[in-house]
Amino acid sequence: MKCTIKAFGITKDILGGREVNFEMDGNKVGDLRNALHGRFPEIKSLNSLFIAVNNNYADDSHLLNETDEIALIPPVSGG
Amino acid sequence: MKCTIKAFGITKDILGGREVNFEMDGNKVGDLRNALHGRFPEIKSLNSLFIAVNNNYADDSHLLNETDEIALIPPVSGG
Amino acid sequence: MIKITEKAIDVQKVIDTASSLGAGAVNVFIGTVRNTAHQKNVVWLEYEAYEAMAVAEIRKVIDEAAAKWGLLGWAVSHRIGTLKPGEVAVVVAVSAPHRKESFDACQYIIDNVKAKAPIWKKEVFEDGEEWVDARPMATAHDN
Amino acid sequence: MIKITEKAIDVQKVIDTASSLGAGAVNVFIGTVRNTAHQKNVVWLEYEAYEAMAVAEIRKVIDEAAAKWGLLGWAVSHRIGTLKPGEVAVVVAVSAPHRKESFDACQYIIDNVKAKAPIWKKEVFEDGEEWVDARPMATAHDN
Repeated sequence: MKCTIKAFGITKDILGGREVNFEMDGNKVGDLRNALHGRFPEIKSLNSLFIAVNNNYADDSHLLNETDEIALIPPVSGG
Repeated sequence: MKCTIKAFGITKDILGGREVNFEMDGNKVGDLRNALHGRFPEIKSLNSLFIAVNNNYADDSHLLNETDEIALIPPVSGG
Repeated sequence: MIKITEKAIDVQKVIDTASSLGAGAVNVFIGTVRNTAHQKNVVWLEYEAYEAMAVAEIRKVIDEAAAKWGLLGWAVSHRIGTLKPGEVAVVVAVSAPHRKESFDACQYIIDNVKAKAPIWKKEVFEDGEEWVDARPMATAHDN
Repeated sequence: MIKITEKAIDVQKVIDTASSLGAGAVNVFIGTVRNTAHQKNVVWLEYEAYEAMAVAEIRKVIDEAAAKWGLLGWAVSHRIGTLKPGEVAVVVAVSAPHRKESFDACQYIIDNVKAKAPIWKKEVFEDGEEWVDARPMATAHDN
């Protein structure tokens, strides 16, 4: 499927932009995670990577739609 | 011995003033406590009564001098 | 800074006094006058302090906390006199390198200031008045 | 009030928003930018947020705390953009009838906001920059 990914913090630097169009096999959050690892291996060096769908943290089994707002959440460090 | 006692909070009401001259038998804090209980029985109804000498809490065995600053400390309720 | 004052407390000033460039965390406790006690409306409160001893007792508490939690800054201000509901009675502010220390130190200070500093308050209701916690019959309460 | 803002935070305003006439206790946590990290001088910090989700996550944390500790008022303000040492990055203020609840709730909120809200900071040193806590090699630290 095709999707647009918002990238924040260090993932913005790794993906090379705040919003990136991305095409992948499968339609689950886990499929997206695998595709990202393949195309941007540096992501594997992060302490963690959560994926948010429509402003909520989503687990790898979550099904994606093309209209979903998808965001990469590297380790947070607010405060 | 003779002493001047500062009284705060409810003890100011019980003794009838902020500073009271007092004469008693003995020269220890415990003697003062007993003398106060005799002359102002209402003090016995308090949750607690500490006696401070020169700005420090003093126990009943503490020896008093006529020049000491003596204060009655009923239950505190700051804050 | 330790201050016993009849004037309204400037909270921001207490915070600024406690702040430090090396600190990442500031914790502030503000004790305010509630509008009810014992299910009755509080009209006003009268605070009085044995000032010299109050300052000395608060200083002991702060010295203990500063040593235990490595505080980088601190300030305590306590109001006396007549206070209406909503007014600020006490402010404790501390700064520390990390937030856990700032919370623990601030709580230690206010707990011990309330337990040890010779300061008293009288609650004035529409139908009477009462020195807080002075006698066993008064309902235990706390802020 | 939950606010993510590029403007300097007015701490007194956050406190006022959290205050309540029925509350006897207000606790405030202020996170400030430290002037050093990893034994190096911090020149400035860059904060960014996924704003809509950050507000939603902070709201969940506050709802949990408000229910658990019976909060009477609360406010959270988090700054984004460029911050210099000494500047205020985050303020959490809560009011409760009693002081223990105010401390526990405020600490719960800041701990969980820091753990869950999608907000990131990059430390800019004289000789480089680094997204905080992003990679395992970075020294663990916290405020």
